[in-house]
Amino acid sequence: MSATASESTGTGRFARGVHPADRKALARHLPIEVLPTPPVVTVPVLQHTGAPCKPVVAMKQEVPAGAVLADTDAFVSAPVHTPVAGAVQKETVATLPNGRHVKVIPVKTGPEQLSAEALWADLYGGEWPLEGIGALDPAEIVKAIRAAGIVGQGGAAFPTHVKLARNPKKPVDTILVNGCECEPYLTADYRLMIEAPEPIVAGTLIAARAAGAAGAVIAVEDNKPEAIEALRKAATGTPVKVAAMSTQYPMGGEKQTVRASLGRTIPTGGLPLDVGVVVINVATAAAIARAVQRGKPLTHRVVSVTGAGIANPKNLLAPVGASYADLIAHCGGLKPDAARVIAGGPMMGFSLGAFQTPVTKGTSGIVVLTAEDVKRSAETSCVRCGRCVDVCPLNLVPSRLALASRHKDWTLAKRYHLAACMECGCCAYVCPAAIPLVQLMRMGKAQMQKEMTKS
Amino acid sequence: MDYLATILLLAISTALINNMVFHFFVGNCPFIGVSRKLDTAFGMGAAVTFVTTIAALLSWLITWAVLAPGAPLTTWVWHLIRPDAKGVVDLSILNYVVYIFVIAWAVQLVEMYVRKFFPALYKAFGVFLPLITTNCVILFVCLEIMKHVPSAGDVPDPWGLDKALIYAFCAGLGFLIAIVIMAGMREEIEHCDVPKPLQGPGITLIMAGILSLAFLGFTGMDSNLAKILKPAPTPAPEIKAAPPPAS
Amino acid sequence: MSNDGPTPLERFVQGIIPENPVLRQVLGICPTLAVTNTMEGAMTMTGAVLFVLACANVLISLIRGMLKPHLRILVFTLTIAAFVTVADRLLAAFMYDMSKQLGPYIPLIIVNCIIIARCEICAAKQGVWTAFSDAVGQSLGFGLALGCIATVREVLGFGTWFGKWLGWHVIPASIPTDVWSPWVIMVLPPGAFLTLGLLLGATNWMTARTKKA
Amino acid sequence: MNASPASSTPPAPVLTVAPGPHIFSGSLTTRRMMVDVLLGLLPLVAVAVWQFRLLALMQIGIGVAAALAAEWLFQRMRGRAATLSDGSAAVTGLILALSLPATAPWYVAAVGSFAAIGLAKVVFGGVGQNLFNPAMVGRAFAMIAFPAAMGASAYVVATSPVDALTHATPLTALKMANEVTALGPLFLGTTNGSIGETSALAAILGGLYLCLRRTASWEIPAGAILSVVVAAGLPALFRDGSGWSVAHDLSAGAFLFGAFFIATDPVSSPLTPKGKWIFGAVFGLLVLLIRRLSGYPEGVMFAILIVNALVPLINRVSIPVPVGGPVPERK
Amino acid sequence: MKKQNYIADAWLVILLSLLFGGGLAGVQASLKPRIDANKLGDTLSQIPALVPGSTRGEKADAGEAVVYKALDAAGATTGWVIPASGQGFADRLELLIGLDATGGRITGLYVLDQKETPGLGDNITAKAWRDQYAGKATDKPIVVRKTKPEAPNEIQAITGATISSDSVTAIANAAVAKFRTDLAGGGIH
Repeated sequence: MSATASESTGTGRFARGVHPADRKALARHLPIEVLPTPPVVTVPVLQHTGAPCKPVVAMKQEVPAGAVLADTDAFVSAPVHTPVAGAVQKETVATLPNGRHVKVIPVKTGPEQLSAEALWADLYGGEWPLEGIGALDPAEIVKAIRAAGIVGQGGAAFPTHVKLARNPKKPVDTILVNGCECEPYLTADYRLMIEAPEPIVAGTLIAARAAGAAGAVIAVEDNKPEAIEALRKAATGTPVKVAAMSTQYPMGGEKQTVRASLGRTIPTGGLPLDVGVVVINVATAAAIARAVQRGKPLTHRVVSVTGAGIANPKNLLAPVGASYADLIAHCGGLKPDAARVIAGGPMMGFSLGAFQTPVTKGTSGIVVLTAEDVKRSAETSCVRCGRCVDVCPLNLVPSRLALASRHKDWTLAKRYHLAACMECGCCAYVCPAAIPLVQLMRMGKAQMQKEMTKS
Repeated sequence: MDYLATILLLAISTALINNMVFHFFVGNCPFIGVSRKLDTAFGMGAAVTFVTTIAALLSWLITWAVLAPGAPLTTWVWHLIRPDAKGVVDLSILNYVVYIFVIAWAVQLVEMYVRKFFPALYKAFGVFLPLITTNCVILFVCLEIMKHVPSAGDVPDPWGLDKALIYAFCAGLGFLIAIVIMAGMREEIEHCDVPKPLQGPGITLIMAGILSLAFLGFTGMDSNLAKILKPAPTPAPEIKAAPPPAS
Repeated sequence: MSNDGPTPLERFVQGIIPENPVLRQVLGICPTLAVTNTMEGAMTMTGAVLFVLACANVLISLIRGMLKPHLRILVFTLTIAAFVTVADRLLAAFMYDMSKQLGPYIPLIIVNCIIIARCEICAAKQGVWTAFSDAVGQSLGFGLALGCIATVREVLGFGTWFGKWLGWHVIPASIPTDVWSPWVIMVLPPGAFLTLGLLLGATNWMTARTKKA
Repeated sequence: MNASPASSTPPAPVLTVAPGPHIFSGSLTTRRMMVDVLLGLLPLVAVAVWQFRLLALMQIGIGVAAALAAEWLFQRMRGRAATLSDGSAAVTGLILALSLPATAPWYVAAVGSFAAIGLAKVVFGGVGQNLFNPAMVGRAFAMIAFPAAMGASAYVVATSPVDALTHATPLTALKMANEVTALGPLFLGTTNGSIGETSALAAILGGLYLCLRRTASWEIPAGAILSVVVAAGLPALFRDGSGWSVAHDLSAGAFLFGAFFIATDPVSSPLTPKGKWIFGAVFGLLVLLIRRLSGYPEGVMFAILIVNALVPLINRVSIPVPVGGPVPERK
Repeated sequence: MKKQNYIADAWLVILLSLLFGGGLAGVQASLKPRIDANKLGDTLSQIPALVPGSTRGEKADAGEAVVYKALDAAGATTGWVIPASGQGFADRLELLIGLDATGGRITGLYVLDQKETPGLGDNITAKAWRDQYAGKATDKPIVVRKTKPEAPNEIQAITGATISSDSVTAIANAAVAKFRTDLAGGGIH
């Protein structure tokens, strides 16, 4: 393909955005630790964007680690697998952090499990051969990815095989692997990039082969020099380029990463595919390598458990289906001044009331904030200072959109492009009047959509 | 050049300095009633400008030819009937009645025209078109033109048809400017916590008051501009600049 | 409206406060703003409106049986314009000063929405007496509103009340200017807008209070 | 505590649930912005007191006190909690006082403040919702109400014990007698004028502080200065100098005071940087237009009010296009 | 058929029109003299004050221009009154200027109509200020000063309303100059 395809033409930054204190020092130096296998894992049948799966196992059925628990014929979906060997129990319902109630299949852990070392070796250790990737059949790769139940691990959890399946109308020239991890506190991707750069590079090349992309770029924020170093070393001799991005929230957002690393602008309401790019997360890349080269499903992921409110911050390799309580307990529990437990990062994550929630394929971290961290002055009137406009990475006018949402003035909301908002929260982060801008816009977007579909 | 300057002065003076709404208070009913949305306000303003200009054309012609004291057409007809008649024929008592009918007719005309050629615009402000008949801007402009129609001998500042039309157009333009600015502001305060009793006309009038305060800033612009654009017709050569104050 | 229709007294009382043309219906704003910098102007305008409205209402009421719907507005306009011309000439002949001060605002009564609204709503449907008392009531209501505004504007702006006719100095002119000075703004357009705006607010506020009580 | 049976385990943390984001920059509050404005105005206050002595203190005292009183009174009338502590009323009162002539009688500042808070702030719903800059509405009200106390003649008091008051203001001198004031005094502030406007230096110092703190948007003064430089400078290129230069236009009168402190009032200025550029430029042009052509020697106040009224329209034409283009129409 | 209906419908309008037409003609006929007298009286009533020694005035024969002749009780010409108008600070100013019989000296000045700033510019109507013009010779234009006048042809401006003062003076200067030319040319009787 063309030479420009692999050439990074971005400036490494995007316009506006914010620079919150990253607080990654709490856990960035801690190697990934394998969570002891919990006595029971509850695996949700829906961990992704798309159709939920139907259970394919019966109650009390003994399953080996990696066995399919639920699957569906729907294209935009991904099967779920058990991370442990054990016995299937009666399915129940759990509430995910985003408030969705989903069916879960509990698996009682059997006596025979892999040791921590063996598990690590199986997941990320060993050799990840790069030769021969060019000869793989793209369709086979996509099939393997689908079978492994791989979904985006950056947060949105979109089924990866859908992204990589070739579409003749929209050719892909670049695979962009997102290692920005721009949310404060989170260090899961960072540790993975340092400790397992080889599968990431291998996965990147496999994804590029599947999508037919000539170029592959791994974008990492420049506050993670060790990660960039490790990846560059692993990528030596391959066409994979490791690009340093400026440290800027929300660099991890697709639109921002693509803009910063490739200089391309994804149209509003469009996908990276519209500009010839497929974006996957670093952990997803590693999972792809494992699925294609080792035929193993996605059953574990790295989760940062961090924040000033947790006793011992850790980066944990946890099985999907382990409960938040298991992880928090392993990290020494909450400190007395803990005030808020967040699934995901503090900017876009969801706060939790109960901790029985299972870890899913998209869980990037558990951040426990103290009362001091979440302190917020009382809301006052908007004085139109324009801070929110100064930081909106999408060049919107959040103050106006929040006003429109509050008064349900959809004409005004449309005039100011409410639907374009990606809810990154920069506006609410900076607002001097403590107005819940992004919260209002989120609500407004949902209501506007509802009323428009109604009429 | 001198002519252009005169026209420019008339235009600025009419549209900005002596703005119909903020200075003469005319057109306040639609100004308050139809200024809720920017689009309709613009439509209303444009319609008023258009109708005003047409009504001005008609009323100038009728006043000049028929109504004013000593109007040529009337005089001619009168002489046909009474060849020996003397003195000036004066039909100006009929001015008001005639103007209001001219305006009503012009509105009808515009309504038909807009309905036929600009259905979208008609939809936007069609309801307001009949209301334009009672828009005082138009009658006010006709009355102002009446004072300046040159048929009557001793008119201090006679206007030809050109000046009458410029005046009418700029009067409408002034109304358009006022109502568009007001509509913008009213859209803006739609979500403001305006005290209940003041919502609607109350706050609109207060904003109009502040705007008319602001427009006072243009006062005197015409006389200063006149000095720059056209030096006094009878310059007094002996006048020297006053010596600087002894300080 | 019911079959019996309102009594003349009802129409008269309704016009003054409950259906006050300026304060409640926000009609006739243009003269309300333009002539209220003195009480004299306000009262002369009220008189002119009373004359035109009463004449028009009575005439329309007399011929209401002969009105054709599509020619209705035409007849109204014709009638009003004729009576306004009469009022204008009467003022020019007998109150030349006021005629000069009010200038175009007398002929502008033709397009005053109050009058055409009364013709349409009341005179075209009611008997002569009702129409007449309606005209008087509405005019008094109009005069009341104008009087309120003119009082505020003249007292603050000139320090007088009916200064030209009666020469009443509410605020003595002898007060030194570093203690008090007339508010010239009240005489100018902004004062008119602001006073009427606040007066409308006050009226609504009082209405709301009375309703609650 | 120790006696309780649960003493062996630490007290359970109190957890809250809230929608994200969960952290805030927190470096700035609305109140802090108002304090910033007051700090930025300090150089102007200093020059005012230095120049006009007690007269300046009197105006500032009356202006601020009346503004606070008006805010308290009107908010009470509305049945709202008085928001005196957010500092916005104090800012209004101070800016109004700084825009008055030193010799204005007491009631000018008082009536001006009441008009500012009453007619331009509370009726629009209070802080953050006013369309017009309250201080300028108050000043306009006072100026039109008391022309003798606020007009050009009010600035000159031949018998005043304060030295600065014996000369006409630079702009009046220019308009009436074609007299050009030297740049030095204009810059330092040893001329006559409204108490806060005399010193260009003080306005620049305070203004730069505000811009650096980003309490004021730099686009507005930049647009204003640029438009004045272009509009006043271009004709000067083709005409031999009358001694009145672009620098005079910038530093005389209230232009810099207005551009840095009044036009930048965030509430009554546009939302976006593009809008702010337009706003600043229109403001500059209007100031120049009124100064040159209207009967008033200075146009800052009128220009602010007019351009405030245009803000909704400016906002309307400066709605930013989202990165990636407008939201596609759904069928 | 339709047309007939239309006319039949309109009979009321036509009748009313005729009625009003007649009525208005009556009003016009009976009030016009009085209104005209009012209009003229506006000017004429000022003449005794503008030209000392006169008791009444009448329209002079001056061709295109409008000039009034001031007469004393005996009917002798005591002076002239000329209307003049021009741009003031806010709007047009209309002045009446009184001159002596030879046109050599201004005897008085009156402001018929003005819309200057109340409290400032409208001080041009104040008698004390206007009286400055009385007695000024007309061979030299009058000059406005902001301080105390020194030369005989100078007057002092109203404090804070220099433009209004200037306007009045400029209008007066122009009108007087024109009148002097006309008078010298014999165009006025």
